[in-house]
Amino acid sequence: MHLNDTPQEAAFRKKVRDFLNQNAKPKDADNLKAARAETRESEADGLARAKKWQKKKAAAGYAAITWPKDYGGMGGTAIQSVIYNQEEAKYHLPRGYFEIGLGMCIPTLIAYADKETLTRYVKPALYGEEIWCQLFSEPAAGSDVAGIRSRVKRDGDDWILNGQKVWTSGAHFSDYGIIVARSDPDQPKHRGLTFFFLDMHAPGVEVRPIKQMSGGSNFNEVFFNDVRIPDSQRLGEVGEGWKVALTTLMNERLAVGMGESADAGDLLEIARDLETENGPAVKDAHIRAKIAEWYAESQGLKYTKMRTLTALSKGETPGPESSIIKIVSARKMQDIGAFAMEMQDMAGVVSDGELSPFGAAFQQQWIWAAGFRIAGGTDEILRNIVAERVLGMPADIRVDKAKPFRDLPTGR
Amino acid sequence: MHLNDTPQEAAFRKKVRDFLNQNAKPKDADNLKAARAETRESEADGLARAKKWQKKKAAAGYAAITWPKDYGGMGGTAIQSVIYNQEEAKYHLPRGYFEIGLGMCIPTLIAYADKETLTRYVKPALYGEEIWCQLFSEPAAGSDVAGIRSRVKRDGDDWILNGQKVWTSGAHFSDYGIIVARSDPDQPKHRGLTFFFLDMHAPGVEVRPIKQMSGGSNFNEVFFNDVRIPDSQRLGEVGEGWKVALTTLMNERLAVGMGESADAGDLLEIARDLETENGPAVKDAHIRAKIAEWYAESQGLKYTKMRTLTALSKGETPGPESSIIKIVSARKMQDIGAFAMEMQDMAGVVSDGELSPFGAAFQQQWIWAAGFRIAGGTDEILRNIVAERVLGMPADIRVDKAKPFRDLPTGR
Amino acid sequence: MLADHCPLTAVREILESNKTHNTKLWNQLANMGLLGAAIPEKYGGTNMNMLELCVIAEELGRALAPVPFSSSIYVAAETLKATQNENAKKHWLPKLASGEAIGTFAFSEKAGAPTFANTNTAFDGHKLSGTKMPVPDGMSANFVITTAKNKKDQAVIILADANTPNVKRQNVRTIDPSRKYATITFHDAPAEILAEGDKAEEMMDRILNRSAVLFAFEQLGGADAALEMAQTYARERFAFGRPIGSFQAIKHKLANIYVKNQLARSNCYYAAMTLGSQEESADLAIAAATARISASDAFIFAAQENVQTHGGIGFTWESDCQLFYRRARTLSLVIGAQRRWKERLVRLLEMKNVA
Amino acid sequence: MLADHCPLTAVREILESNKTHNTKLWNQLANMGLLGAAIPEKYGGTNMNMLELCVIAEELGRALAPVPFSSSIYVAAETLKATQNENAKKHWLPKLASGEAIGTFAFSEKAGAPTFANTNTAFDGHKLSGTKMPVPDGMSANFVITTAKNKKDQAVIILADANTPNVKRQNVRTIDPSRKYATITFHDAPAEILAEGDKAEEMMDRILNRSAVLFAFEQLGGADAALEMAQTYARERFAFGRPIGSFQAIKHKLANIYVKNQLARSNCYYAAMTLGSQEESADLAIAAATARISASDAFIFAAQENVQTHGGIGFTWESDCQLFYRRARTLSLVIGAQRRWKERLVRLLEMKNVA
Repeated sequence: MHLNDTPQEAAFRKKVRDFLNQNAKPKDADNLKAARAETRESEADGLARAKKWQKKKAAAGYAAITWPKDYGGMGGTAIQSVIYNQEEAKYHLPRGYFEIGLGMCIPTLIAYADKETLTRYVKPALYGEEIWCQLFSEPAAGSDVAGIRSRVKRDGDDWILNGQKVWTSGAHFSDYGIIVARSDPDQPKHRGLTFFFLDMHAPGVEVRPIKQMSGGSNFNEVFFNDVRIPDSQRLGEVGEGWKVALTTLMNERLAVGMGESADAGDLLEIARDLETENGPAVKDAHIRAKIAEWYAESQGLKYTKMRTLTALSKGETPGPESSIIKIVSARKMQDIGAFAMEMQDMAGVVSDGELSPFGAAFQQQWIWAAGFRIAGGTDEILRNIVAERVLGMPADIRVDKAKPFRDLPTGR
Repeated sequence: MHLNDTPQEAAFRKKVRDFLNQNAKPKDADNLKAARAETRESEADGLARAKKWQKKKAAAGYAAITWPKDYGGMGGTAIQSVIYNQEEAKYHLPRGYFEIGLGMCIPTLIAYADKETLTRYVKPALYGEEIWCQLFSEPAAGSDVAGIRSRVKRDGDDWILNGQKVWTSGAHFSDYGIIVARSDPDQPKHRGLTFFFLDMHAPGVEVRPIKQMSGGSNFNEVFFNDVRIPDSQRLGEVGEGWKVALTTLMNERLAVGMGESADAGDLLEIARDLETENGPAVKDAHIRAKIAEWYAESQGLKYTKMRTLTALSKGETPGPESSIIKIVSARKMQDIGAFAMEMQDMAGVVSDGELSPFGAAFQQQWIWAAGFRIAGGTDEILRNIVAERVLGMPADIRVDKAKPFRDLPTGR
Repeated sequence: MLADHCPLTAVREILESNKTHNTKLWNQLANMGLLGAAIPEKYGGTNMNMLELCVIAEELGRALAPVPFSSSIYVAAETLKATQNENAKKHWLPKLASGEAIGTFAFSEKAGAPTFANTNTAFDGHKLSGTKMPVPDGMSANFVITTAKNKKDQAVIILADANTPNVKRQNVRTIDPSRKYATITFHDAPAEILAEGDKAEEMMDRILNRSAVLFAFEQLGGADAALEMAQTYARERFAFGRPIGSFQAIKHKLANIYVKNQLARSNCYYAAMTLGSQEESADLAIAAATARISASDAFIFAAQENVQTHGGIGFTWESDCQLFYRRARTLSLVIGAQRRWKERLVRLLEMKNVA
Repeated sequence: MLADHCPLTAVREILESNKTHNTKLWNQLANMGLLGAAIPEKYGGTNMNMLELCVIAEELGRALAPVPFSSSIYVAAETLKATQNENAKKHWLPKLASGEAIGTFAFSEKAGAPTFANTNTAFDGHKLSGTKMPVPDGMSANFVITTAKNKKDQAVIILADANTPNVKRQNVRTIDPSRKYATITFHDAPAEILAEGDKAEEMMDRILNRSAVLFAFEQLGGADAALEMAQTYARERFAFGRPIGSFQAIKHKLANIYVKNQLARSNCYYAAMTLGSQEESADLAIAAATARISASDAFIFAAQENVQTHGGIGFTWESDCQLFYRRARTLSLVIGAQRRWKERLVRLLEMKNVA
């Protein structure tokens, strides 16, 4: 397991630290409070701060450590990228604006676009001047990613796009997007798709924020009404969009972030302050047993990530086994949130940060976790992935592989 | 919910009690110990005792309360049958020899056999003179009950049976059996089956006990080597065996008994005697929480059974919703057994009844429960039944319904 | 039955506004005589019986009804029925039965288990001082039943008029704004005793036992409604060319919900029978705790896995999934967390000594 | 690697006989130098390192090896390495390394958590009296490391020769006869001190920490072997015309096993690193408890759901499912139940105060 840096890695880490120390402020000890302060910042302020920082970071070569130098990258290793991220996480720096563009969109361009296109788009993305989003999910294509109904029709040198996407992170501040749409509904589901990138400011593109159960709006619906896309913005062959989409999706699980969440140690901390009907909560054997179980799970996740890191450092590509991290942590977030509310007893319902222990962090995470168990692959889809791709179980029986897409039964 | 008898029911209950008081000995307060004493009795002794008792019971009309009087029954109601069973359970009486015959086999005969056959077989079964077993399961037909490979071929007025059955309760002391076998492998799975009853002493029938994980042998394998069955012993039409089998299976879930198992109250009792590292186990909040959860589950099961009873008393037929009883209780048995072993700590491994609390009942039930979660429908099959038949969920996609049986892929 | 009078849009209206409750529904319940169903005729009720009240509670639960029924009827009316303070009974019970007044209870002061031992609220014989938080329906209540200690450091259960200048209240943000909560501060507020010393402990047991059964029915109604919502969606939503309800992952999830709901239903029925019997049954406390534990478990699980069954759409603000998700958790905490009910159950079993 | 030397038929042979262990495998382990892998050369070992021992433990776990390796090496040898009783070290360590002697530990006296406080075994300075039950490998052991109180009522850890007339032993029936246990009674048996008073408490911590890591690896090996057995069967067994592994009920069950096994593996690796470091790391106790908790959980779940995946055939005596089912439970209890390790972990986190 990768716990200690090699001398080269240590040297790189030092260089990174020096850079960060010169340009950013380290986080307080109390991460949860700091994280909450950041969430109070307006999005416009956050975005401006993020763009400024991204420019600095790109200039120093850290914005795309593993990319070839030709594209403005550092030509570094995956482990260097991990080291950079580990260090950056210790500083108060804006996050969440460029990850999708640089982690999923531009790599797909690099794999499929021509030199001219790359010359035009890569650098502005890297320097935070243009932001990208990913337009895959649709109301009828969630877990079933290929069930796409957005239509493109050829019209001379252009394509005309109609339809709707959903759950698009950052669509409202993005300049460009990558999209997969159905070009031929007479083909079977996976064969009639074509892949493009498009201008999010083009006529006919309408972005509407989705209000989530949690009250916030981190995602959008995007509607397309006769949007014109030049054929030069097509990536891959006509009808081969699914193949291109798979390239993008390979990176998705790594890009879905988890944020800071209250964990076993935090439960132990509030247990010190709370009373049960029989005395201090911290003396309650049931509470102690649950803390121990979640602590063991959290440590298991922590060292599982380190094992992935070790694999990276040996040049291996992390596979579908990393799905287990989200399966475990989303459910743990939900359960820990609920359990802390139980410990708070009647006052567990209070979500006012001034009145509730830990600034109501447990209540917030209990709401959020309901979505986290779904976003980026439901618990159920991820278990299928683990069973099929890691354990070699046969695929589910498929009834939608051979028929023309237009003949597949649909529900609501 | 049916908690109190109607006056008619109370009168019947009194009559039953009088009969039982005259003929049997009530159980001690300590059921677990009494139950264990019975299990130490040899099977031959138990069988002899059971036959004697069955004769008395049949003569008094209690052996088949709900059957029409024509067949030696009492012509009574389902609720009377339940009342009888409730009362009988309070006495030391042998059980487990005639339930399958009278609960599943003879009712199938009554539905499909001619008068002559019934005259010959019903009374001896009722009086315990002849014992019946049910031969459905096969090595390749467990959860998939219709996947039967035993073959029958027509030969003049007879059929010749070859193949193997498994998990046959009581085959080693049975005189007759009902069986379903494949008469036409070119038909789809459910259409090429034919149903018979047969003489278990016929040449070519070989019974071998199965030794279970628990060490005991309550089930058998039965091998058929050119066993000749007269066509007069066929029940239902040729190729319609599945329809007949469904009649039998309708009754199965009610016939699978649960036996006495240690429950939440027993955990509370041993908790009084055991020490944790921090003092008496009965003061441990974790142990208390688990006891409360299992108590609530047990009471839920108890009153669910009473609700079924209420439905019965109103003349309704209990449906697949009774599957939940086994889903919950099998798993609870396993978990409670394991938890009690945890409470016993290092000595939890001891299965010697003289050294282990409660005569090692928890250890025994932990072993047994592993089988109980499988017998009479696995947890997984029962959840499917509940979801499809109670909640109206669509059936699993079936790949084995239309093809000829001989073309279906087989594993081991 | 209530679904006609109270669609989920009415719940959402309260969730998204500052309104304390749905006054139209509240008036309808009053007009139908349902508020006084278990209040003696002598005090303005219709005195049907407790079973009637269980049925109403289940229907309120199904509809996630945004009205102060539980605070006012399960708790306040049931408490008043038991007090020997005849003045309080005569004054308030008829008003509860007619819906003219709303009553509530205020036991919690801060995070953690509220007990008589750790209360910081004091009653000097005439005036009450202290702060209670969170108080369900605290903004709309006309009076509050609360816990305190008297000058001899004994437990007391107190009734205080909420509409006096010495009572300050403020809305408190909770995880379920479709039912409003408040912080209530009493500054030498005029108040009267409902029970004192051992009698107060007994009355608290009675409050917990009786309201537990009624809340359990409300939870049961919610659990079944959440299951039905998930069932409908699983049949109608297609993925991979088939209804998602044909996948075992969804199928078995729904079967697991059904199992919990059925166990809860059975325990609720039994508790209702003990609650409905003439004599205060010795079994009531055990049956109430049992019903409460399994109904909390059922509703929480059903609401949570209803979101999961819906996938992304279930996490949106417009989806009704959130209404169940929030309410299930609130109801599980309103008269004390599950863990406390489990402890209570085992204590009762030990006392019965026949567990 | 061990699968060649120790197929599951060898495990079954012990299960079904009165033999204490597989002597052939035991001799092979000795000849390969594996018994002395972590014993210093000075005492007859090869002094590779603790990581080596972890690897061996995992392999023993995979094979469900029916040998007294854990008692003799994880516990007895590791305890002797820490004692200041040089005579005991010199006498027994070389014999453990060569396999000439088997050592074991006897902490439990009856059902419930064994502690120094509740031990009824007494050591008068020379002789030991008391009864221990159940003692793993108690029938084959040449000596026993046990707990007692001295005349000053202090904790002591004692080593007693098992082959004297003052030591009586009797086989005890357990849930896993593929590893034999005994009741051992000491009647004024000659014995010597390994540690006393605070030192005894410290030594017990050391025993628990170090053996927990090694047992965790053994459990991990077993968990992975049980998962592989279930995987193979799920691919090969057909029902309804398709492999049962194509049904989500089975698929997700196996995914859940895999998840637990991976978490356990990660925790084991970290614990091995703290165990392997030169200094007795402050993190060892926490890492050991963490690894122990997740490995117990993983093996129990994998073994249990392996039976379920197999269906009826899995419940037969001939099926190897039972070997895993039994062993998983035995290993989870051998150095104390999971619940006790959870309590220990939280105590350690509190002491560290940075949880």
